[in-house]
Amino acid sequence: MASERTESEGTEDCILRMRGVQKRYGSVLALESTDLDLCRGEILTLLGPSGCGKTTTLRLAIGLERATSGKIWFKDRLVDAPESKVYVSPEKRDMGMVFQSYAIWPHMDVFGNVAYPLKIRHRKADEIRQEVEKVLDLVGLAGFANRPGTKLSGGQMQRVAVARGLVFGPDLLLMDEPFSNLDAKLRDQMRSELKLLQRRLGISVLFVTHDQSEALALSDRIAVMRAGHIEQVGAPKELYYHPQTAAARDFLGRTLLFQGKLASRHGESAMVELAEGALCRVAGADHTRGASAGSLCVAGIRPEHVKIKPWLDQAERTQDALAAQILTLLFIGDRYEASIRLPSGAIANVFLPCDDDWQEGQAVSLSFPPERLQLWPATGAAE
Amino acid sequence: MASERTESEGTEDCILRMRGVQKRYGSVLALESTDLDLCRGEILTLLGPSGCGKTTTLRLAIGLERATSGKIWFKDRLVDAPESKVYVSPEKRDMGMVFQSYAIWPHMDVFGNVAYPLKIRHRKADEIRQEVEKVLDLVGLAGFANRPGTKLSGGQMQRVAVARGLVFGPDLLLMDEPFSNLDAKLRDQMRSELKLLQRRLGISVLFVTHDQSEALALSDRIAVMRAGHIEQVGAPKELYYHPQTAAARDFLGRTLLFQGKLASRHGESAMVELAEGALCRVAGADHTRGASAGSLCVAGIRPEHVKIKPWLDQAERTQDALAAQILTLLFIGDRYEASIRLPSGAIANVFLPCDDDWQEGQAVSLSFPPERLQLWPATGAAE
Amino acid sequence: MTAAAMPQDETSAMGRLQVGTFLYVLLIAVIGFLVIYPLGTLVVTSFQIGALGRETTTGFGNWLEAFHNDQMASAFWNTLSLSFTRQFLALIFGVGIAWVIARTNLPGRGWIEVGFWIALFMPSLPVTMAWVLLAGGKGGLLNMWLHELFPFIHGSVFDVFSWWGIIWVHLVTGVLPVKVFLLVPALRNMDSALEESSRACGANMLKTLTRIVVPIMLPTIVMVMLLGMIRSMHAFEIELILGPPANIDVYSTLIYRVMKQEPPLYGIASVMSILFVTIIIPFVLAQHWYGNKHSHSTVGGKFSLRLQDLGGWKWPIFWLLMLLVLVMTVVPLVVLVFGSFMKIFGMFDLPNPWTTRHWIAALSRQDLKQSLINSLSLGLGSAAVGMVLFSVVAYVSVKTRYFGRGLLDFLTWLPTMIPGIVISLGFLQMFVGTPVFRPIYGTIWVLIIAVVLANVTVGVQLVKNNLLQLNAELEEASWASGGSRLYTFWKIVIPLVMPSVIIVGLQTFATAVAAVGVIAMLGTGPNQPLSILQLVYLDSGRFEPATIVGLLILIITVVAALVAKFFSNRYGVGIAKNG
Amino acid sequence: MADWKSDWDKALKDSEGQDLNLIVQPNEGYDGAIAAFKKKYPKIKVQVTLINPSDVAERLLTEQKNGVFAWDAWWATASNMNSVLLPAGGLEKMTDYLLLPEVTDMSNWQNPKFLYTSDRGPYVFIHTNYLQNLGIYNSKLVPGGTLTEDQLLDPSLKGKIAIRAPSRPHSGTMMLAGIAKDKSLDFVKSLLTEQQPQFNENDRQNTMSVLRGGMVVGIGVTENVMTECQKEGGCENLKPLPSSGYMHSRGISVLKNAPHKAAATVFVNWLLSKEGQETYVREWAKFNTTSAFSMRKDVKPDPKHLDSMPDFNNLDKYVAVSFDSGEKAINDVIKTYQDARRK
Ligand SMILES: Nc1ncnc2c1ncn2[C@@H]1O[C@H](COP(=O)(O)OP(=O)(O)OP(=O)(O)O)[C@@H](O)[C@H]1O
Ligand SMILES: Nc1ncnc2c1ncn2[C@@H]1O[C@H](COP(=O)(O)OP(=O)(O)OP(=O)(O)O)[C@@H](O)[C@H]1O
Ligand SMILES: [Mg+2]
Ligand SMILES: [Mg+2]
Repeated sequence: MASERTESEGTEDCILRMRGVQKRYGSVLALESTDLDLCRGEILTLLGPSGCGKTTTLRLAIGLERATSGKIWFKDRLVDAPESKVYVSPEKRDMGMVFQSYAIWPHMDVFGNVAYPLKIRHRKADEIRQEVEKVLDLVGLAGFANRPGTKLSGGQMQRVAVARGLVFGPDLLLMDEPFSNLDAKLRDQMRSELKLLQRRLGISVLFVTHDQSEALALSDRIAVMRAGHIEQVGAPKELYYHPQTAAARDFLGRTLLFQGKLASRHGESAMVELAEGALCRVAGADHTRGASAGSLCVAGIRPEHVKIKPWLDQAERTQDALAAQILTLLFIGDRYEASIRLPSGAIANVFLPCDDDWQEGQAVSLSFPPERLQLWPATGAAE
Repeated sequence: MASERTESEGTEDCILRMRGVQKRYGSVLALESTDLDLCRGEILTLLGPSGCGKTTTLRLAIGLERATSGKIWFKDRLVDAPESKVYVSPEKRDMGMVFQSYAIWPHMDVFGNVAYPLKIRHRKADEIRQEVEKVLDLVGLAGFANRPGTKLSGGQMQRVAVARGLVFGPDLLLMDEPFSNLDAKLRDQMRSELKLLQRRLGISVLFVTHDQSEALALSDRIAVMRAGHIEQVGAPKELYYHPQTAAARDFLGRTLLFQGKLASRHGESAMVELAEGALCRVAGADHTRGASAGSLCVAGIRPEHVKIKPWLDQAERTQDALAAQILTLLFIGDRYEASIRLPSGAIANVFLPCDDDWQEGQAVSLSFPPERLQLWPATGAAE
Repeated sequence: MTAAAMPQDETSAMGRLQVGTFLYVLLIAVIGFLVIYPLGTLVVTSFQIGALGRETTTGFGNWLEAFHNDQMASAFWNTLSLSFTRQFLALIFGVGIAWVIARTNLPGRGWIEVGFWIALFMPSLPVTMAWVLLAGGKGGLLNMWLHELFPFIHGSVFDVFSWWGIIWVHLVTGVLPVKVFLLVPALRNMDSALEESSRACGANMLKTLTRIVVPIMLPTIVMVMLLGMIRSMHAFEIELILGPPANIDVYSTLIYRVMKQEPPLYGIASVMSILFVTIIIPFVLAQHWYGNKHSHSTVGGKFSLRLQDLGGWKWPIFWLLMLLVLVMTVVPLVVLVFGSFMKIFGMFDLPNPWTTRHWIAALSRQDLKQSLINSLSLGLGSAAVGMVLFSVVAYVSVKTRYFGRGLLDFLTWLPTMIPGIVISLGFLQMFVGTPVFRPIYGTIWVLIIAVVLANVTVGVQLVKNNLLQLNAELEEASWASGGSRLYTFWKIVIPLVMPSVIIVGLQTFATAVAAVGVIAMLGTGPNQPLSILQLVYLDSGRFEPATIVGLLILIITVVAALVAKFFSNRYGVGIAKNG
Repeated sequence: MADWKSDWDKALKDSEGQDLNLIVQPNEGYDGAIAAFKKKYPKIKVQVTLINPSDVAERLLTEQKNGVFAWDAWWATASNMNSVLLPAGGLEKMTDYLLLPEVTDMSNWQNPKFLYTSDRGPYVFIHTNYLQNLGIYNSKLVPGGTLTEDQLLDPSLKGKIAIRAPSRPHSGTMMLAGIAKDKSLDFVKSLLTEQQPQFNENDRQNTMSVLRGGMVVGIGVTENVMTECQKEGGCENLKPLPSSGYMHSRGISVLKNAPHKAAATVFVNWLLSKEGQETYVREWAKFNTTSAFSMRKDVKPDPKHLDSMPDFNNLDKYVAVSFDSGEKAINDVIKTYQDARRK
C-alpha cells in the first residue's frame, strides 16, 4: 500500500521520521544509523530477531532514550537531534506506548492503571469510567477493574498494558510485542480490534512483533531489522516475495535453498543444475546481479511453493523433480510440518496438507514451479 | 502416544501426579479441583486462554504455592497435601522452572544467573563454566556472559531464563511460556533443542504455551485448560480431531460452525440441513449424544478441510456445496487468510493457498468432506 | 529534508531546561549552605584557642592538645570495637528479622514491626536506667532473683556495666530496632519472582536470603550499616551511664566531657569532631561509589508479591521475635511504669514504696498543655517539611541527570557525621550569623530546620535507595502516557516510595519530640516542647517525673507510629494488603 | 538616690506591654515564683525559657557576637554567669538596674562581699548562697556506724566508694573540691586513685549504687533522694558525708543590650525585694530540700532548709563554686582527676 514511500524524504503525511539515528548503550551499538518513515494512519511493523534493536527504536521514537546521533521528527517537529541539542521529552510528544515489559504500576488496581492517561488529560470522571470499561471489555478484562495490578496472570498484565496504550487514542501508538503472552484467539481478536480502532481513529501504529503471521496480517508495511539496522522496508507481500537481502529472505518465512551451478541463461530465466541432481528452470527474481553461466549459485524457493507428491513411479521422474523421503511428520494443527531428506542427505522442512495420508518414510517427489524459484549468490548459507 | 493414561491412577512411570488440587487466591478460585499426570520422559503442554490457571498449576507443582486442597505427588512422594499437612518446599523437589516473568537477578551478570543452579549444587568451577557456555551457546547468547542481567533486550532476558532452567538438567522442567518473546527462527531452534535435550536426558517437561502450533509440535500430550480446570488431556492429534468439549474444540485451531437441523441418520452418518442452505452428510464424530432426527444441531469443520474452489459455473452447484464470496484476503506469508461471506451473510475465516490467484470479491464454492464434518449440539456458539 | 527547514523546539526546551536548572542550583545551594555552614563554624572554632568567654587567639593549640590527649587512643579503640561489634550483630539479626517481617508469612508481622518501632522510640535515658535496675551488677533485680531461685549462683550473671552490657543495651534500645525500621520498607520493594526463581533453582530459604536477597539489597544495607556505624560512634548517653563503672570511655564521651566542662572547650570538641568527619568521609564516598554501581531495580512492570512460606519455622520464629519485642519494649516499659509509681525509683525497701504523686505532679503542670502542643507542632512540622524535602532531594539526586547531583547526595551525609551535641552549636552560629534567618530566629521554624537537618541523612538516603529500587519503566510508562515529570513524581514515584517516606517522617517526628540538645540551643520560651520538661525534672534530680514525661513522649510517638503504620499500609507496592 | 521613685515609675510605665525574655534554669522551684511575678505585674508578658546554664552560656555568647540581643535577664545558679558570660562582657552592670532602696541598701543583705560573684564588677547578683552536701554513706557498712572525713582513705573502703566522675563541674566535682578544701588536694588525689572508687557519670545512678548497689560512700548524689527516702521511713542507715561540702549560689544577671530594659528592671528589683525573696523561699521550699532562704536579712528562711544555710559571717571557709575562687578549686579537682586517669 505504501511501499513505494520507503526511501522518500518526508512528505507531509509522514508522522514520524528518523534520519541517521544511532543509539549506543555504553559500548553496545544498539542501533546503527537508521532511517525510518511512518505515515499517518499506517501500521508499520518492526520485525527482527531478538536483540536487533526494535525496542530501542521505539524508545527513541517516544523519547525515552536520546539518540546518540541523528534526527527524529514527529509531526514535522524536530523532537530529537543531539547535534543541535534539541530534545522534546516523552510527555510532550503525545504518543502512546505499550511496553514489552508491561510496566504495570504495582500500586494501582487495573482501573487505576488504565485510567491514568485519561486522568492526565483531565477527562471527566464519568467519561473516564466509561472509556476504561469499554477498553477493558475489549481486552477481555471486564470485571477485573478493581484487582490490584500485581495480582494478575502474565497475560492479564499484558492486556492491562495494552488497554492503557489504547485508552486515550494517541496519534501515534507504539506497541512492543503487545500480544506475546496471549493465546491465539485473544490475539486474533485484539489484532482485529486494533485494526478497527486504527481505521476509525486514523491513528498510526509502530508495532513490534516477533510473530511473522501477525506482522504480515496486521501491517501496512514491515521493516525487517537485523543487528541494529533496517534491512528492508516494504509491504508484506513485497517483502515476502521480493526480499532484497538474504537476511530479509531468511527472517520472513522459510526458504529452501539448493546449491547449484548456473548452467545457462535465457532472457529472464536461467537454468540451474542443482547439486541435488535436478536441472531446474529459474524464472523468479535474480539476486546474483547477473552472475554469468558456469558460476556457482543458490536456488531458493518457499516451502509452500514446492509441489510435493507421493513418489508413485520411477517412470514419472522428470528432470526438474527431486526424489526425497519423509523423515518425520510433525502435526501442527491444520497441516504437517515434515522433515524430508533430499538425495544428498540434506534435510529440508516443508509443510504438507493434512488431507492426504502421509507416512513417515514415504518417498516423495519435489518439483519447483520455475517462476517461484529465485536465484541467489552462492554465499547464501544453505538452510 | 500416552493418551490413554489420562485417568489412570499413578503408575510407576508417572513423575508428577495431582489429584483434586485446588488453589484459591483470596476470593479468586484460580484452579478448580484438578487431576493431572505427567509421565516420565514426557512433554506435557498446558494450553489455555490467558488467566485460566496455567502458571498456577506450575507453581503448585514446584511448591511455590501451596494447594488449598488436594494432593500432589512427585516421584511417588507426597509433596503437597494440605489436608494431611504435608508440604515439601521447592528446593527439596529438585525441579527446574522457567518463569513467565523471567525473574533475572539484577545483581548478577548473565553468567552468574545461569551458573546459579550449578553453584547451589556445588559443581566444580570448571564444570560450571563449561556447562554455562554450552547452554548460552544453545540459546544464542554466547558472548553475553558478562553482560549485566538487566542490560538485555526482552528476548535476551527470556533466553537467560531458559538457559537457567535448562542448565542443571532437572528431572522435571517446568516452562512457563518460555519462548513467547522470541522470533520464529529462534523459537524453532530452541524448540528442537529442547526436544533433543529432553530425549537425551530423559527429563520430563511441563510446558505452558499460548502458541498452538508450538504446543502441537512439541508435546507428547496436551492438556487444554479453561477457567481453572482441565477440559481435556490427550495427544495432539487426538485433541485436534476429537475434541470432547466445545471449549477444547474452539481453543485448539479454528472450527467453522454451521447451524442446521438433523434431517436423518443412517448408521454412523447423518444428514444435516444447514441453515445456509445446503444438505450435508456428516460422517465425523457425533457429540450430540445421539440427538434424534429433526432436532437442531451444529455442524463443525476445520477450515483447512473445507474444499474451496472458484465458483465457475451455476451448473456445477451441488446440493452439498455452499456458494460464498471472498470479502477480504489477508496475506500471512505462506497462505492467505480469507474472510468469506456465506449465503446467510455470516462471515467465516478460512485459509487459502497462495498458489492460486484469489481476488477479493470473487465467488467461491465451499464443500465439506463428510468424514471431516462433526456434529455438535445446537448450544455451541456459532463462530 | 534539512534541519533548518524544520520548526525547532529548541527555545522551549531550553527554557524549561533553565527553569529546572535554576531550581536545581537553588536546591543544591540551600542544602549546601545549610550543611556546610555548621561544619565551617567547627573548623573556625577548632582554631580558636582559649576558654569560652575569655580572650581567644587563633592557632593550632587545640589540634595539638587533642592529639596529645592520651585517653584518645583507648577511647578510640573502645569506640571502634563497641561500634563494630554491635553493628555487626545488629546487621546480621536486623537483616534476618527485617526479611522475615517483610517477606514471609510470619504471623502478626505487622504488629511485630510496630513493636520494633516502639523499641526504637523508647526514651533512652530512662530505659538505660531500667536496665541498670534490672541488671546493674549485684544489685540488679535479675541477679537477685536468680540468686533467690538458685542460691548457689552468686555475683552478677547479668551485668550491664560491662563491655557486653553496653552492647546489649545499645542493641535493644536502638541499634537493632533501627535496622528493622529502615530495612523493612526496602525489603518489601522486591519482586517475589527473584526469590522464587532462586528456590526453584534449588536454593533453600537461607541460601536465597544470603545469595539473592542480601546481595540485591546490599546498597541499602551498606547505607544502613554506615549510618549505624556513624550513629554508634556518636552515641554517648548509654556509655556515659554504663561506661564509667566498667572504666570504658569512648570517643563521644570525651567530646561530651570537653563540651560540658566549665568553661566548655569547644575548640577541642571541634577538633575531635573534625577528626571524626575526616575518618568517616572516605567511607561515605566508598558507600556512594558502591551504591551507584550496584543499585538494582527490584520493582518492575511485572511486579508480583507473594510471601515466602516459613513452613514449620513459622511459630518458633514468631515466638522468638515476640520474646525479643517483649524484652525490648514491655520489660523496660513495665520497669519504668512501676518505677514511676514508686516514691523513689527502684527503692523497694521503703515501708510503702508506692505513690501516685509523681504522676499528679507531672500531669498537673500548668505548662504541660502548651508543651504538648509545642511538641506536636514541632514533630508534625518537622515530619512534614522533612518528608517533602527528603523526597525531593532524593529524587533529584537519583532520577535527574544534573551535573553534580552526586555532590548533593554527599552533602546530605555531612550533618550526620558531626556529633549531635556539637552540631547544634553550629546550627546556632548559622542561624544567628546569617541575616536571612534572623526573622525566624526564636520561632519554631529554626527548630524545625534543625531537626530536619539532623535527619537529612537518613531521610534522603532511605528514600534514595527506595527510588533506586524502582525500575525506570514505571516512570517511563507515565511519561509515555503524557504525564509530566511533576505529575509522574506525584502519582507514580511518591506513592511507591511512600512507605519509606512515612518511615523517615516518623523518624523525624520521633527525634523532634524527643530532642533536647537542639532545643536548648535554639528553642525559646513559647515554643519549648515536652522534652524540655523532662530536662527540668532531671536537672532537679527528680528522676520519677522525668520518666513520666518520657513516657508521655513515648505515647505521642507510639500514636504517631500507629498512624504511620495505618497510612503506610495504604501505599507502596501493597504487600500489606496481602494479609 | 532621691529620684529612684521617678526612675522606678518610668520603668513600671515603660514595662507595660513589654515582653520579658527570661532565661531560667530548668528547675521546678522557679515556676511558682515567676507566676507570682506575673500576677503582680500582669502587663508584662513574661516569656520563660528553660535552659541549663552551661547550654545557654555558649548560646548567649554566639548570639551576642552576631549582634542578636534577645534576652533580658538570667536567673539561675551562677557559676556559668561568672565564668563564661562575665569575662566575655555579656552582662550589664546590675547596679544600673537596681532601683528600689530596699534592694540597693546593702545593710539589708548578709555579708555584702558575697553578693557579687567577682571582683571584676557588679554583674552577677547572688540572692542565695547555700551549702550543698551531696555525699552520703551507709552507716551500717561502716565499722562503728560513723564515718569521719579522714576515714575516706581507709583501706577498708577501697572499691566501695562511688564518685560521680569529676570530669566536669557538677555535684561530684564540687564535693571533692570541698573535701580538698577541708583536707588537701593530695587527699582527693589519693581518694581518686588509691581507693579505686567506682566512677559513675549520672548522679541518680551514683545514688542508686549506694542505695541498692552495695557501695558504702557516694560522692555526688542526687539532691533530694536521701531526705525523701528518710521522710518515707526508709534509708535509715544513710548519713550525710562528713564534709563541709561546698557553697553554691543562685543569682540574677541582666544581659547585655537587654531589649526590654524596663521589664528587666522591674523583674530584678521585684526579685531582690523582700516580697520577691519571700516568694522565692516559699516556692522553692515546695520542691526542694535545700536553699529555701535568702541573703536578705529580712526574709525568714524555711525552717526545713536550715541545714543548708551557710554561716553568713564566715563564708570564706567554703568552696564558693560560683565565685572566682571556687572556679579555681574546681578546676584543680578536674585536673587531678584527669591526671589520675591518665596514669
Ligand atoms: N496473586 C493473585 N491474587 C489473586 N488472583 C490471582 C493472583 N495470581 C493470579 N491470580 C488469578 O488467578 C487466575 C489464574 O492465574 P494464572 O497466572 O495461573 O493464569 P495463566 O493461565 O498463567 O494465565 P496467562 O496465560 O495470562 O499467564 C487468573 O485469573 C489470575 O487473575
Ligand atoms: N541498557 C542496556 N545496556 C546495554 N545494552 C543494551 C541495553 N538495553 C539493550 N541493550 C542491547 O541493545 C540491543 C538492542 O536491544 P533492544 O531491546 O532494542 O532489542 P529488541 O530488538 O527489542 O529485542 P527483543 O526482541 O529481544 O526484545 C541488544 O543487543 C541489547 O542487548
Ligand atoms: Mg524488545
Ligand atoms: Mg501465566
